Order: sequence, then structure tokens, then C-alpha cells
Amino acid sequence: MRNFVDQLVNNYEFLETFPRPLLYLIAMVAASAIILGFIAILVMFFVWLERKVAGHMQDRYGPMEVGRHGWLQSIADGIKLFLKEDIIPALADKPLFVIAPIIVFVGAFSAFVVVPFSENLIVADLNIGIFYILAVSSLTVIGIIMAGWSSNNKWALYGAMRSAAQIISYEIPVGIALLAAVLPAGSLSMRDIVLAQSGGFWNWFIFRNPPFGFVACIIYFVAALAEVNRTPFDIPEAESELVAGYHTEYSGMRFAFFFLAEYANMFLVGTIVTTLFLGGWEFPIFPSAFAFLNPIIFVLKGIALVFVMMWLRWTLPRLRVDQLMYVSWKVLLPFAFACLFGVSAWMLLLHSA
Amino acid sequence: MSIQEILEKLKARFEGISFELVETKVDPFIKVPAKNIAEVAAFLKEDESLAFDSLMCLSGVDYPNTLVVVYHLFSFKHGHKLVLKVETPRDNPSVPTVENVWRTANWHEREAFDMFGIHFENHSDLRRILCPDDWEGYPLRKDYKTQEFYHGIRVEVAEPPDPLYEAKQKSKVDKAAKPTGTSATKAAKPDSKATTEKKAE
Amino acid sequence: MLETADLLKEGIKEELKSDEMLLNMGPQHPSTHGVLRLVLRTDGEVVKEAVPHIGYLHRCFEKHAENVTYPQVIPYTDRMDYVGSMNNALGYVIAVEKLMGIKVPERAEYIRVIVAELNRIASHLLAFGTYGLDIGAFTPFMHAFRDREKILDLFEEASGARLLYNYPRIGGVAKDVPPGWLEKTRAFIDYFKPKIKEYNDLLTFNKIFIERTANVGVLPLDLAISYGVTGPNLRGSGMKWDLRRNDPYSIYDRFEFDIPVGTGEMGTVGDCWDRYWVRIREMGESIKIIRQALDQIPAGEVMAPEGLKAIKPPKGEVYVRTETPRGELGYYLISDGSQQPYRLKVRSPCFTAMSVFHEIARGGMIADMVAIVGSLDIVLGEIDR
Amino acid sequence: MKLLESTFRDNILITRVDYFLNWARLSSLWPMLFGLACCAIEMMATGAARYDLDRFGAGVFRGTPRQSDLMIVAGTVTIKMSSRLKLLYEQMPEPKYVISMGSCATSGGPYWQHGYHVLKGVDLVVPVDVYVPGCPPRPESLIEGVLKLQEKIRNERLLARGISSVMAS
Repeated sequence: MRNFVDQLVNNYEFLETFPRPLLYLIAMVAASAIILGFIAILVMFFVWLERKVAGHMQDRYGPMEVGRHGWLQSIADGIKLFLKEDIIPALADKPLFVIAPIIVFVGAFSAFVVVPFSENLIVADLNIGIFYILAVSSLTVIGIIMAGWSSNNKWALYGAMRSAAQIISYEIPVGIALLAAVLPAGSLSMRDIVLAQSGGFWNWFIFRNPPFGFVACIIYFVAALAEVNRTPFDIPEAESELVAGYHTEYSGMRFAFFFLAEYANMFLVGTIVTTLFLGGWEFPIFPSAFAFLNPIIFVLKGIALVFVMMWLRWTLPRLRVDQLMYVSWKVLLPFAFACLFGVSAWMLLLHSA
Repeated sequence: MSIQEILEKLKARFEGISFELVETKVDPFIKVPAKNIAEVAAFLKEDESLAFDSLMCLSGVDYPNTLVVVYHLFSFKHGHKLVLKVETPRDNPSVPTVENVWRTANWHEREAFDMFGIHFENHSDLRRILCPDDWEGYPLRKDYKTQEFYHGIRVEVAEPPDPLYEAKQKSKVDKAAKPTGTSATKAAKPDSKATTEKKAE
Repeated sequence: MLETADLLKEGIKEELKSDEMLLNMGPQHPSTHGVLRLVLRTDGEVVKEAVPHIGYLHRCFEKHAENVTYPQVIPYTDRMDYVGSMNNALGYVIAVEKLMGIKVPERAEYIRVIVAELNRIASHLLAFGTYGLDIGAFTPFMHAFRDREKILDLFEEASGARLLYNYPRIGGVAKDVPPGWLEKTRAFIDYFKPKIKEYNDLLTFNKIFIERTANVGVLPLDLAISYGVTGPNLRGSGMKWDLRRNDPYSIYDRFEFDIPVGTGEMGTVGDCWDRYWVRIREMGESIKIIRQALDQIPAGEVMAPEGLKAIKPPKGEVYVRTETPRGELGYYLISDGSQQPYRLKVRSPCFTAMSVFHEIARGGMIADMVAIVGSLDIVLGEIDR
Repeated sequence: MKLLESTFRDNILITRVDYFLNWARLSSLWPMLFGLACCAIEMMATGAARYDLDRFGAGVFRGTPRQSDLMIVAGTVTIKMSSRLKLLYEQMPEPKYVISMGSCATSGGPYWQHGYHVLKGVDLVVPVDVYVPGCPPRPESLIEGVLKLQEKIRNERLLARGISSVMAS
């Protein structure tokens, strides 16, 4: 972002009159606002898409009457939730209750800062981009635990407990599976990782170091599904068991924050998989010829992955808590280690050869 | 095994107890004194040739002078059925529980307690099951009158829909006492229907 | 209200003593199949004790039955088990017919069997769909309802109602089926047969579904018999017992069909998966029965002449049990010779199935409670009456 | 004052905003999962494949009252249940609506006369917006009830009423 501002100042001399830090700040706020707005719109689209996907998988239509094919549905939902009465239960821990959805929301949205939509379309190309994402997206669980605890509701507490256990378990396979992409790229920067995969789909990390790249991708995707609380791992908000889980007591706008954060997180997972394993913004073949399409391709890849998540949700039943732990510790983790080992071995072989 | 044979077996086993076989058109039944029902039930289940391992149904019945508990038994092993009846006075109804013989009796007896107020001795958990715990009266008794309010919620509608409702209830109890007295109910019927319809309009 | 207060008091006391938590599940809860209330004593996720509380839908069926005439009872029987109305009404009319000694015309018997079996399919479809919902899969529910609607269409054509039919009457059925109905029924069962495989692919043999239901809520056979559990729940525990075969009523002795029993294919005999699997296979058996009935159905009257007069059974009493989709439904009918039943007691299959819940739920997890309640396939209208 | 009030009452901006807010509300009526008896099966059928209540944006059945706008009282309310029902209604955030589905919820229905344990109409406990007749109502009837409720919401005057009442005081 600094480089961009410096460049601007060099090009337009009247900007020299403003102090640099102010310009940096303005640029950052502007970029964040754009990202926030874009993601928010995308999330609204996902909410609508989820209902349509569900509908069509279930031999029905989904929203039809609110706008053509219900395309205004999420807007109506959003406004309605905004207008709803804001209830804070009398026995709730008020400060925590109020702040929890905001933390979840911030955690979900601030991760997009390092997501590279194209080579230059990236708010901050941190050299530790992946670590940043891992760290920030874990904020969500803190928000969830706060929400569950402060609600003073047993169902919410169960949801929070489950969520904590779940995220702690699944962070580990997530981290190790990510390393399978970081190792060949040799960098933690999201941009560098995509650049390391350039030159056609056979260079994507999912196809590199066979079969470990592919397995790592699947492990990451499954574990990330658990991290964003999607079926079959949606036990923190398992509707048929815990009523609505950690957000049982939330209404109106506060609930909307959780709701948006969930979909934003889904898209985040989509973008991370895209960045790390699916070549990021690149078109599968002749990438240089389609360079102008880069941001669109990136978003489309993300949407395709989100669609896969929806597809899974409307197909699969839900796991139980102990089975969830089993999957994490006894299935995903060993395989993730194997992948890491395999990738390292491949690299060693190729280097020595 | 026919009911005669079962009766013989029972009589042979329990000498001091007077069993009474009542033949009716469809299902004959055996009357057992209330205080002995638990041991009789245990015998019926344990005895190899009887082996009534299943209690199909346990019902309370409100007759004009007595409350009756009816046991419908069935044996998966032999495929025969048996109906037992136990009489108990209306003002202090009490019957030993058969919960220890057939576990399903637990809930069925709770239901009979709830609906008829029949007390089952030695029952492990004799609470109301369908109505709320602090409900007044025993609904399936013929002289039951609905309470007007329950915790501030109106139970009976403001005015009873049928002016002859109470008279009918009374005549029904009478009628059950002497089966010839059905004419009163009949006479009341068209009237009551007309009034209900008028109300509905 | 009082009991809630007591419960709270008790809960606080318990929490002081140890780390257990009292959890109140229901009466409004997404997966208690109505207004069942479960009080769970939990230690973390593990349920140490589960106490069901019923009566939130106690609609005074037995009181009504004593105050209306014999034919007027039929709509109330429909409303007890509102998912299997035809079967419920069938049991009642058989009881009255047995008391009065009415001989039902052949055609009416066949129509009764056809509608009862269709209703069994519809009921099992609902059980299948909502069970998927309980386990967390939403789509099977929609697919089940899609096919259930087709059965409801058939019922609507025959009786005029979608859910509560008042169709079997004392002495026969309300009216003959409309022309073309039998062909439509045949077309439906031809359509439906392959669908069962689709359901199996979608849910039954799903790995997650099996993990969630196998070895969960195991109901041993002796416990089942002692608690009077019947129907698919009993068969799930491995007992080959079906009243349609072992104590035939109506004309069920004329049909060839199998009795599916639980074999512990995926886990232990009598677990949730077995009970569920029995229901799925029973749909296939119902199709067999319907097909035979459609082949054999004669022409003729559908109402016995006695059914058209005022129904006034002689003094006496009768206990009749029939096999509804949920198990053995018994009617204990006492007549005093008037136009109204003196006493009509219903022995409900769900009532006994629910009474065993606390035995099989102990030691499970919270998610298992949902799985067990769903696998017992209860209908609160019948438990509470 | 009179003059001001009449100027503001039909102010185009306020009525437009009102229209817009009402539109959002009526397009997104999330019902509570609250099945009581027979009608609940028909309610499920309404939400399921053939009738698809989701077409109107009303298909998001929420398990918790906090997130629902609409309580469809589907089935017989018993005395034992009525206090719970009231509690659930009170837990819903404003604006909230109630549809009384079927004759049992409306008046006790077939259980009116001898139903000692049946609440004779859910309106004795909570206010009802739309009554849907039938025993049980067909899914079409319930959809019609939802549409009627939407009509009712469409004619609500939130802002306009607020301003005129402020003006009057």
C-alpha cells in the first residue's frame, strides 16, 4: 500500500502538500472499505446462493418472489434483521454479549486484507500472509466462546464449548496441510505462493509433488470446513441438537453479524484454497493471455469452492462431537504429517537430482 | 391355553384367593381381588406354561360404584391372551403395582393415577403424567368437573357451550347405574344439538 | 410452571454438588418431534440420565370418546397419530365391528388394506425424512416429502382430505374409491419402488449416518418386551413379530410379505440404525401388499348394511390391537348398549416406546438423544392422546 | 400543528421509506420451528418440496425464538403448553407476528367442548394476526395466511405513524 501511495505522490505533485502518514491512512481506509464492501456484497450473494442451491437440490425453487428469482432476498433479510428489536437477555454478561459478534465479524473480514485477488490487487502483501490469516481467523473462535458464555444460555454454552474444542483440534491439521504449499513456494507471502504456481494448471500445488499436494489440499479443505462450522462439522450450531448453538440468544443485527461472518469465512476458505493449491488468480491454460481476467478468475474459483461447501452441506449428515475429534486427531493429522513428509522428500529428491 | 385352564391353574396355585370368571360376548375376563394382583401377576409371568411376558394394556375404568383396573396380558411364547380385572372402591382407590413384573406398567399406572386417581401401592414414581402436576381432579372420572382457571389461564370457555351439559353428565352416571334410563339422554340430545348450533352461528 | 421452578431449584442444588448440568430439552425444540420435553442430566456432553416429560399435547381423546357417538369417534382417532390416520381409524372400526359382529364387504376390506399400507409408507417416509433432519441431513426430508405428497394426492382423491381422512367407517369405508384410483395407485407403487434405492444411497448407507446411528441407543429384546415396545422398534431388536402376520386382522392373512427384522448389520442388534432400516424395508413390503391387493380386489359394495343404521353395539367389551406404522395400537372398548362408548382406552405404541427411552438413552451424548428419539419414531399426538 | 401534520402525513419520502421497510419485513418472515400437533405436519409440507414456503422468503425455519419473526401456532395448544407458548412469544423480538394455524389453535377446534386440557384459542394467551381455518389447513391455506400477513405488514405505517404521533403531542 505504501508503494502505491508513493507512486501516486510521485505522479501527482499536489499530493506533496499533505503529510505522508495521512495519505497512507487514507489509502488504507479506502482499500479496506472497498474490500469490506466487496466482501459484504459477495456474502449477500452467497446467502442467496445457498438458498437457491438448497432449493434446487431439494426439488424446489428456493426464493422466487422477492425480486426476480429472489435475488433481493438477502437484502430484504439484511434490512429486516437491522430493524429487529435488539434483545440483550437480562442475565447476560452485557459487555461480552455486545462485543462478541463484532469480534467474530472483524475476525472474518480482516483476513481478506492479505488475500491476493490479482498480482497487484492486494491490500497488504505481508511477508507472513498465511500466518496472519491463521491468526486472525482464529479470532472467530474467541468471539464464539464469548457469545456462548455471555448469553447465559445452556445451549449457547454447549455451542461455545464444542466450537472451542473443534477449532483447537482443527487448527493443527490446517497448519500442517498449509505447509505442504508453503514448502515448495518457499515463502509465506500469499502473492509469492501464487507466483510460484504460475504457468498453467500443471504447476498448481494441488498437482505438484503427487499425490501429496492433492491430499494436502483435501485435508486443508476438510479441516477448514470444520473451522468455519459447516456441515458435516457444524456441531457448534447444530440446529437439531443445540437449537441454534452459540447464537441462540442473539437477535437482529447481532445475529446478522454472525451470519455474515460465517459466509465471509466460507469465502475466505475458498480463497485460501485457491491461492495455495489452485493457482490463485491464474487461468488454467495460457495464463498470460488472460491476465486481464485475473481478479474475476480468482473470485470465480473462490465461488466454486463455496459452492462445493454448500453442496456438501445439503448432502451430508452431521458428525457427533467425539467422531469429530476422531476425524481430526486420528485421520487428518497423521495424513497431514505424511503429506508434509512426502512433500519434503519430493523436494529433496528433485533438488539432489 | 384357554381361560378355563388358566383359571384352574390360578386356583390351584392361590388357594385362599377367590377368582371369578366372567363370560362376556367377546373377551371373557377373570376378576382378581385388588390386594392380590401383584402376586398373581408375578405368577402369570413366571410360570412356564403361562408365560405372560407382555402387558399389552393397563386401563382404568370408572363404573358407577367402583373403579376398575383392567390388565390385558399376552404371551409371546404361547400366543395366548388373558384379561384380568381388579375392583377398588371409588373413595379410596388403591391397587398394588405390577411395575416390577412388567416395566411398561410404570407409565400405564401413572396414567391411570392421573386420569382416575387410582393409587398404586409401592409404585416407584407415582406422579401425574399427562396433566400438569398441580391439576385438580381426575379427568376421566364420570363426575369430573373441569376447573375454571389454571394459573390464570381460562380452561373452560366463558359459558359452557351446552346448557344441558351437566344434566347430561349426571344422567349418564345414572344411566350407567341402571341401564334402562337412557331415555333422558335421548330426549336431551336434539335440544342440546340445536343450542350448540345456535351458539356456533 | 411449578415443576419448572422445582427443576430449577433442583438444578442449582445439583450443580453445587458436582459438575453435572440439568438441561431442559423441549417442549419447543427442533428435534423432539413435537412437544416432548426431555430433562437431561449431563456431564459435559454425556447424558447421565434422561427423563421424558409428556402431556404437552394431551387432548383428552378418551374423554371425547365417551361423549360422542361411535362414528363420531373416528375423526378423533385420526387426530391421535396424525401421520398414520388410516391405520388408527382402522383399528377402531375393527373394534366396533367385532363388538357388533358386522361382516365387512370384501371390497371394503381390500380398500382398507390398500389405504392402510399406503399410509404406512407415508408415515415411514416422514420418519425417514425427519430422521435425516435429526442427524443433520436436510435434503432427505425434502425428497421424502416430495414422494409423500403423491400418496396424499391419492388419499385426497379417495377421502377428500390430505392428512386426517375419516375414511374407514364402521361397516366399511366412507365411499368407494373414484374410477381410475386403483390404476393411479399402481402407477404410484411402480414409481416409488426405485425411489427406496435412492433413499438408501442418499442416507441409509452414508458413512456418517451409519457412524451416528449404529451402536447408539441399543434396545435389547428382553427390555423391549418388558416395556411393551412394539412395531418396528421391536422388530429392530430382532424379534420377528408383526400383528399382520402373527395375529391377523382384516384380510392380512391373504397376502405374502416378509417381516424385516434388525440383524445388527452395522452394529449391535436393536440400535438406531436397525430400527431405521426396518422401516425402510417395510416400505418395500407394503408395496408388495398393495400390489397383491390391487390384483385381487373384487367389485361390489363398500359398506355393510349395519353400518348405515345407527351404531349401537350390544353391552360388552373388546380389546382389539392392530399394527400401525408405529406398532401395536390397542383399543379397549366398553359398551353399555347406548350410542356412546362407555369407555375407550387407547394403548398407544408410542407411549410404551417413549417409556423405554430413559433406559436406552443413559450414557449417550446429547447428539445421541436426538438420534434415539428420532429412531423410536414417536408421534406426540399418540403418546399424549 | 394541524397543518404540519397534514403536510407530513403523506410526505412522499416518508411513505416511500415506509414502503421500503415494510417490503423488507414482509419479504423475510422467518417462522419459528414450532410444531405442536397435526398442523405441524402440514406446516412441514408447506415448507417442503411441493409447496415451498421459501419462495416467499419465509422458509428459513429458526429453532430459536430470538431469530424468528413469525410464530406459526400449528396445532392444539394445551393448558400445559400455553405458558411455554406465551414465554416463547415474549422471547421473540419486535416486530413479531403470530399465525394461528388450524381450528385447534384458533378456538380449540374439535376439542372445544370436552377438551378439559385444551386451550380454547391461542388468542387467550398471545395476540394473533392471521387465523388460518381448517383442520388441518391445506398448505395452500397456510401460504394464503402468510400472504395475508404480508398484506397486513405492507399497510403498516411505521414512520408516518411515528411522525404524526410526535406532531400531535
